[in-house]
Parts: sequence; C-alpha cells; structure tokens
Amino acid sequence: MKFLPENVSTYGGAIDSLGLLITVTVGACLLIAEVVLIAAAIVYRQREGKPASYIQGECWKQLKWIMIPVIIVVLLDCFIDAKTHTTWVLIKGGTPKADQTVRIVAQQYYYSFTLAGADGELDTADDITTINELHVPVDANVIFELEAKDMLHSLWVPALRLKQDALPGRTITGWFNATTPGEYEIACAELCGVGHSAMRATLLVHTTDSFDRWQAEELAPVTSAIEQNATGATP
Amino acid sequence: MQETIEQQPVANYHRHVNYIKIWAILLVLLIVSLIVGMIGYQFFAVWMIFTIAVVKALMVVAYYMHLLWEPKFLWLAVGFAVLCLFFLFLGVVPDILLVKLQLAH
Amino acid sequence: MDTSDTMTHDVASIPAMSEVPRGRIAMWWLVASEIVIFGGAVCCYLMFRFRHPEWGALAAHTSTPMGALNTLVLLTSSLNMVLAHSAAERQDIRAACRNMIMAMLLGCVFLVVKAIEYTAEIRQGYTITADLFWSFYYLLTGLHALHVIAGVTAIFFVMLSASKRRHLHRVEMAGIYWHLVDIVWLFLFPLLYIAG
Amino acid sequence: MSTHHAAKPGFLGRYVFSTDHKVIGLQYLITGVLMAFIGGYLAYVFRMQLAFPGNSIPGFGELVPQQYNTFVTMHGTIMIFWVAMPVLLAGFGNLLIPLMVGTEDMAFPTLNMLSYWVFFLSTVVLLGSFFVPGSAFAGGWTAYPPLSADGYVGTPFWDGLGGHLWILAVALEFVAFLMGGINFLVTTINMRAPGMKWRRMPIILWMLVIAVLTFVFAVGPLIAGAVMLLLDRTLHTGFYNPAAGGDPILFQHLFWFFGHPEVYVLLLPSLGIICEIISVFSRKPLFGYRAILYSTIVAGVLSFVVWAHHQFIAGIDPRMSSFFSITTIMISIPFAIVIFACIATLWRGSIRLTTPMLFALGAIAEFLIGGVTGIYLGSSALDIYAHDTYFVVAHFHYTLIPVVFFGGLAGIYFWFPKFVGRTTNELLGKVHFWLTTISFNCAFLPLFILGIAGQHRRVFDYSAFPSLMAGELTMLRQIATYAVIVMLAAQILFVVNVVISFLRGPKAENNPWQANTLEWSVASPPPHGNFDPYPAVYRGAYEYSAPGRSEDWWPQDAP
Repeated sequence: MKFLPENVSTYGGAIDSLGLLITVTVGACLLIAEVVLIAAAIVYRQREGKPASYIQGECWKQLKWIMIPVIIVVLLDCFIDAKTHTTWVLIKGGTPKADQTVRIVAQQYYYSFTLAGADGELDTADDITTINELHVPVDANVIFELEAKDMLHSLWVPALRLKQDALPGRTITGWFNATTPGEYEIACAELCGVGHSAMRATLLVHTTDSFDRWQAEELAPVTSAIEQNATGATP
Repeated sequence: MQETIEQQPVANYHRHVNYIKIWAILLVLLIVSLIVGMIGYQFFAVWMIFTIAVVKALMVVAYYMHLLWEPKFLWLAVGFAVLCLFFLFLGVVPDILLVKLQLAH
Repeated sequence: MDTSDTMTHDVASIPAMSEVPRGRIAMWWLVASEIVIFGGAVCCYLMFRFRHPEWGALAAHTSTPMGALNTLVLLTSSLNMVLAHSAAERQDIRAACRNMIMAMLLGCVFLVVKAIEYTAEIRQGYTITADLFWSFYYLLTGLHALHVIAGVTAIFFVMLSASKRRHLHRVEMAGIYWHLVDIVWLFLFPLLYIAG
Repeated sequence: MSTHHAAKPGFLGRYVFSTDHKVIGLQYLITGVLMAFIGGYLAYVFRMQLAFPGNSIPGFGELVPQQYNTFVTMHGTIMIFWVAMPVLLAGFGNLLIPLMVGTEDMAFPTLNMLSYWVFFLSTVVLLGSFFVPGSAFAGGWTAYPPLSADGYVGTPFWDGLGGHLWILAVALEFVAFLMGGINFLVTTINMRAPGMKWRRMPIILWMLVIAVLTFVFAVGPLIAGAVMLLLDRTLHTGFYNPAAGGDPILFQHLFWFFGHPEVYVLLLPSLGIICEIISVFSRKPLFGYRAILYSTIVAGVLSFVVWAHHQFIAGIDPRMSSFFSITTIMISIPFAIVIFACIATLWRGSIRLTTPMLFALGAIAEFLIGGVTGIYLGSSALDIYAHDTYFVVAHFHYTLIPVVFFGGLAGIYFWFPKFVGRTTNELLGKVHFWLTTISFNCAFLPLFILGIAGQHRRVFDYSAFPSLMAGELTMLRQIATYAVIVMLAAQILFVVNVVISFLRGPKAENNPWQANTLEWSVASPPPHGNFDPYPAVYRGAYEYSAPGRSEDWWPQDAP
C-alpha cells in the first residue's frame, strides 16, 4: 500500500488495520467468487452430447451450496461490524482529555484556526488565530470545534485519517493526536463552490519545544500590550 | 401478500354502511378535540388531540374509502408507507433534536 | 415454483387476474405515494416543532375557528362524495351528481376560507419568510390546497361523464382521492392550529 | 411494426404519440441511450481536465471551475435519472411487463403515454438549463444545501434559473416515473394471463415490481424536500437555513432516504435481466428462484434503513452511524444470495457465450468488485478515510456501470431480435463487450488507488495539492482518462451494430434464443395487441433441460 499516505495519528493505525482486515477477508471472498464464476463459464461451455443438468435449487440439499458461502459472509460481516464499531467509538464516540483546544472555522475558501493557548479556553487573550495554518504540538490530544460559516465544508487531513464535515449552524467536536512532527496537507472534501479546488491548508505538527517557541513568538505582541497596559495602569 | 390477491372473493363490493352516522361520529370527535384544545396546551391535551386525529383518519379510511373491504395487499401498501415514514422520523430525529446548535434564536 | 406445481399440466384453475378493479388498485397506490409525500413534509415539520418550543406562540396566531370550520367543510364534503359513490352504484345519477356538486362546492368553500385566512395572516405580516413556522404553515397548507384544487377538478370531470351515465366507477376513484385530501387535513388541523 | 389491426393510426399515432407499450418502451430506451451519450461527453470533458489540467480540451476548449462543477453535477444527474432510470426501469419495464405477464398492453395505456411525454418534457427542461444565463446547476448531483440554495445570500430569481430548472426537471421526472410505476404495479397485479401465478412469474417481473415499490415509497419525502429547496431558492424561506431555524442536514437525510433505495431501483431490474439471460444461456433453471425472490424482498425492505451510511461523517449523531453501519453491512447478505444463485445457475449448465451472456457474466464479475468495495464504505470507521475520495467514485461506478451499462446492454442485445425483428451481429457485439470491459476496468481501477492516496472528489485541479500531483498519481489519472476515451469510442461499435442490424440485419425468428417466457411465443416484433389468442400459462419460466423432453426448453404457454 505504498499509495496510502503515511499515518501520523494515534487512531489512524486502527483505521488502517480495519482496512487491511476488510481487504483480506472480503478480498479472499471476491477472489473465490470471481474464480468460480469464470471457471464455471469456461468449464461448462456448450458441448455436443452433454446436456445441462436440471437443478432448480429449491431444496436444502442444493441450496446449501449457496447458503454455506452466505453463512461465511454473515460471519465475516459480524466480524467487520465488531471491529468497525470499536474503531468508530474510539474516534468519534467521544473526546479524550484535551491538551490543546482549537476552533476551526471553514468558509469559502479557507480555514481559520484559533488555538486556545495555555489556558485551554477559547475567546481569551492568549488565543492565536491563523489562516490556513494549523499549528499543533506532537503527541497532544487536540480537541477541535469545527464550524462552517457559509457552505458545507469537510475537514480532510489524509495523514491523520481524519475527515469531518462542517455544517453551518452547528459545532462539531472531534479530536486527533499527531505522533510525528512535520507538515501535512489539509483539504476540503465537500463541494463548497467555485473555489473548492483551491481550499487547502497546512497542518504543522511541532515538537513540544518548537511549538512553545512558535506560541511565544505569536503571542509576543499581545503579551507586550498586556504588560504595557499593566505598567500604564499602575501609577 | 402475493397469495391474498388470488384468494379474494369475487364479489367485492363493499357493503355501504350508514355514512351519515359515521359523519356524526366524526363531528363529535372534532368537537371533543376542539374542547380538549381549549383546556390548555398540556401534554395530555396534545396526546388526546392526536389520538382523536388518528381515530378520525382511520374511520375515514375504513368506511369512506372502504379499506375495510379491500384485499390485504392494499392494507400493506398503506401500512408500509406509514412504516417508511416511521423509519424516516426515527433516523432523522436524533440529528434535529440531539445536537449542539448555534441557532439564530 | 415448487416442483409439483411446475411439472403437472394444470391449466390454471385459479384465474390470476385479481377481482379488484384496476382503477381502484391504481388509486390506492396513488394514495400510498401521497402518504409519503405529505408524511415526509409532516415529519420534517414535527421534528422542527419539537426543536422550537417557541412556535407554540406563533401557532396561536393561526385562526382555530377558521380551521375548525374548514375541517367541518371537508368532512361534510367527504360525506357527500361517499354518498355520491353509493348513489352511483345504485345507478341513481341525479343523487350522484347532486352529491358531487355539493362536494365540489364545499371544496370551493374550503378554498375561500383558506384564502381569507391567508389574507388575514399576510396582513399581519406573517408571510412565508416571516419565520420557519410560517414557512412550514404555508408549505403544508399550500400543498394541501393544491390537492383540493386538483380534487375539485377531478370531481368536476367525473361528474360530467357520470351525468351522461358514463364511467360511473370513476365516482369511487375520485372519492378515494377526495377522502385522502380530507385525511391530510385531519392531521394538518391539529398540527398547525390546535396543538400549535 | 407489423400490425394486423383494422384501424391503422397514422405515423404520429403509431410511432410518436403511441399508447402501445412497446413503442413507449422503445421511446424511453432510445431517449435514455441518447442521454447516455451526452453524459459520456461530459465525462470525457472533465476527465480530460483532470488528466491534463489547464490544457485546452479537444472538442470542447478551455474548462473553467464553474463549468467543471456544472459538468460533474449534470453527468451524475443525467446518468442516474435520465439514463439508468429510463433504460432499466421504464424502458425494459414497458417493453417486457405486458408481454411477460401475457396481456395486450399496460393497464392504463394513455397514462403510460403521458408518463413518457412528461419524462420527455423533463428531459427538455434539463437540457434547456444548459442554455440559460448562468448555465446549468453546479451544486453536485446530491444538491446539498446551502450550496444548492445559493447560500442564502439572496440570489435574484433569474440568476439561479439553472438550479430552479434542475429541481423542476427532476420533479417532472419523478412524476413521470410515479405514473409509469403505478401502471407497472397494476398491470402485474391485475392483468396476468390465466395460470400466471405469482410464483410462476419470470424473476425480472418480481424485480421490476419491487423496484417500483421501493421507488414509490422512497421518493415522497424527497419530493417534499425538493419543494422546500425550491422555496428556499426562490422565495428565500429558511427550511435549510440554520440562521432561520432550519437545518441543512435535513435535506441530506431526505435526499439519501430516497437516494439509497434509488440504487436498488436501478440494481433490481438489471439483476432481473441478468438472471433471465444467465438461465437461458446456461440452459438450466434459475438456481433458487424462491431464495432469490425472498432475498430481494428483504433487500428492498432493508434499503429503507441504511440511507445514513452516506452521511457517516456529515455531522450526524455518532450513535446513529453505528446503527446504519450495521444495517449497511448486513444488506450485503441478501445480495450475496442473489449473486451466488446466479453463479450456481452456471454450474453444470451448457453455457452459450453469446453477446448478451457475455455482458451478463461481465456485469456479475464487475458488480462483485463494486459490491465488495461497498463494505469498505459501509464500515463507518473506514468511511472516515474513504468518504468523499475517489474510492467512493470508483466504488459507485463499479456498481452502476455493471448494473446500468452491462446489464442494460445485455438486455438490449438479448431482446433486440424480439422488438426490432432483426438480429444483431455477434462478432461486433463480442468485440464491443471485450473493448468495453477492458477499458472500463482500466478507467476505474486506477480511481481506487487514487482514492487510497487520499484524492478528494469534485476538484477541478489538483495542482494546489503537491502530494496528489506526484508522478504516479498523475499517470494514473491519465490512464483512467485514456481508458474512458477508449470506452466511449467502443460504443461506436454498438451504435454501428444496432443501426446496421436495424436496417439490414437478418430477420429474427420468433424465439431465436429458445427461451421460455411468453414474449418469445409471439412474432418478432410483436404485433399491436401482442397476443392472439391470449396465452395460458402452465409452468414457471425456467424449465430448461427438463428431464424427459427432447427439447431443452419448455415454453410457459406450451401445454
């Protein structure tokens, strides 16, 4: 699977292994079915003096030839359902304790990201808002609140195995935890208008040190303003 | 469903019931639901009103539209339509009622 | 297709054609398809009604007496229609036509009352864009009013042919449709007027 | 059209405003096939854009993003509603139902004609929307608001005309198919020949009936939803506008509540065609008639409780996703039974690989891939990754193309002698099959890989995404595009075959394939009124190679 983008999230592995499970089980069934189909079409070609058998497939003795494969399919289905359920609950069932909180607002045709900062509260003085760049520290549970301003959008980060539609009128909470520092693509996966193709952002996963440095740099003007305010207020 | 069609008696034709009596009952039900509505908007009243509406509708279906005397597969047609709506409602209602919203009002 | 059935040479002893007239079956399928159309709209309204408890106050602006009057009108009109059907089956053309004319007139009365209601509401500023409640109100009652118009038209043509003793079975078909229109109103009335 | 009727209607009455189910069926079929070429042309244009972004496209010119969105939208709309539905449901339904149940025409011939002309009107409206100012609708064939409602910015009525016409066209089409569908139901319920018990009906009739039922029950809420969307667009009401208290997700639900059963509305008639053909050319009874029938009914009912698998990540309640994931994966079971039964029908048969048989087998072989990849998407957790990527695109083309294209072509080749009265050229047909199959796989297998690579849908130009512009991925897009061109070009063979056979093909016998169903017992093409005298039915439709008979077929109406 060299085409699959490298996974950099904690839960991406679960999705990948679910994909592998389905590929192996269902792929084997597919292969068998195709082989039987093609083989039957070749082996039972019309031949002189070899009439077709009169098989109606109405009694259990004959039906078992399709029912046994079907039961195998049912078992595989149950197996896939079980694994799907655990994976789904892990990812979308709830959020872990937040290390970072970020508000993501999607609109035509860009994303804006508001990082809550050290206090973990949005709409406070230490928020950092960036356009089309999401900065997060590595190995941190990032809880996002996804909103859309105008159209439907879909936050799509292939490397994180993360996709979530954003709808106007509601806030959708989700989470991810990136495991490898680096730069990754963020796209919009839901048709949102003429500029849909150009709607792209970057996810920058920092090491803890470089994230702190970046945060300090971004906050520098704000901090100095607060300090100035503080010094101005005290006579 | 398939068998019932063939087993239907040839003489369909529905009995004609006393339609004016049915009409009078419907009228009484209408007045009852209006009175219940005037009492107030409590939970009980709403349930009463809708139960009465369903009863009225069933009476019209059964006696005026003669569904009582129709073959079973037509009951199924109507019943399945209602069942589909039930599916629709149950499938959609969590997304309308159980979400965190930022609505205008 | 069990073996016994296919291997024996029975010329169908049971006539496969069902005894229900085809027009009536078609009408019932039409009813089923109308149920899902109106039902779909009503389901949507119900969900939003639960979401917006404040709509109770808005629904108080709908005129319950007018709605009740219209319920009465449609119920009576349905009664006329079913009497027309039974008269048509007795070959009593005069009674059938009289009842159908009554049904149509009552249908028109319904529309007139509706028009008066609409006018009053729009005068007060409750237009279709005033609030989502009013959007639903006009959507549901408007769709229903269109069906009333269609029903009156259908009854009119059925009556024309019935007066010449032609297609008498169509009285029942028109009736089934007309009762459906009545039933839809039976639900719209409490939804939009009383329990609003 | 040979008719031994006393009062011959004029040309218009016979071929244009005809109430004869065969003429109406052919009208639907031909309209559908012609629309397929328009849809194919749109596909050619946007595939070229994807393979060679920014270049001028031969036969079109430069494509701009808005046009790209329009073309993608209209390609989807046309292929689903104006090709698959008229060909599979209306076309084959009209041609086959009265003949197969053994009656002279549909229950309501005039209503039937009206159904076609309403459909024709909808076609005109849809194609006309290309020529209005602002061009045709560009909001995706799923028409999700707020985009489809013009984002509540108060777009003036005339600027959104393309979109209004789109809704109008789809609504007219639904009305046409409701009229046709009720006709199908009443005809099958009420007008079967004596002896045609429900259990003796050819399976395709069952499939058509269940498809119509599914359509009738599923379409209602969407009609209501479409009216609300139209009001939102024109009067600026707020049904889907959160700022006014509405909700955009409501439309998604209404759409897919119809949209998913719609898939089965297309799938079932095609499966019926495939079952018929496989049984005839294996010279064997259809394996497990009852098993197929019951599975189909179960699938029809289940199809009403799976719709939200299209919305796993659309912001719906996560607990609902779990429920819909389970039902979705479970719906594979009835279809597995049907497909396995088709394969079992081949077992120990005496198979004739004629053109229709090749297309039927090809349809099953390819549909298996489409069905199996559905498991990936039905699994809610994996859908987080796969949703809205080209994996989805590849998946639904692997379900719809075998079903509509292969199944439809199999049906056309199979019944061509019956309804045209002349036989098609087998060699041309086989070349057509192999070219189509190979190019189809070359066109859509790469899309699976692109989807796995994370390529998202409905994007005009990937140059903003460096990872998706990698050399191999660009190459895959180009391969897919070349294959689409080959696939479209291969259809010229079909057109040539059909036209030449129609003009000077050898005259067809009444029953060239030695099949059992009633339509083969009448002349080719069937005369007006079909049967004279009316047939009586003595057995089921699949008595091939019955022991103790010299011939290996046993028509339903032979005593």
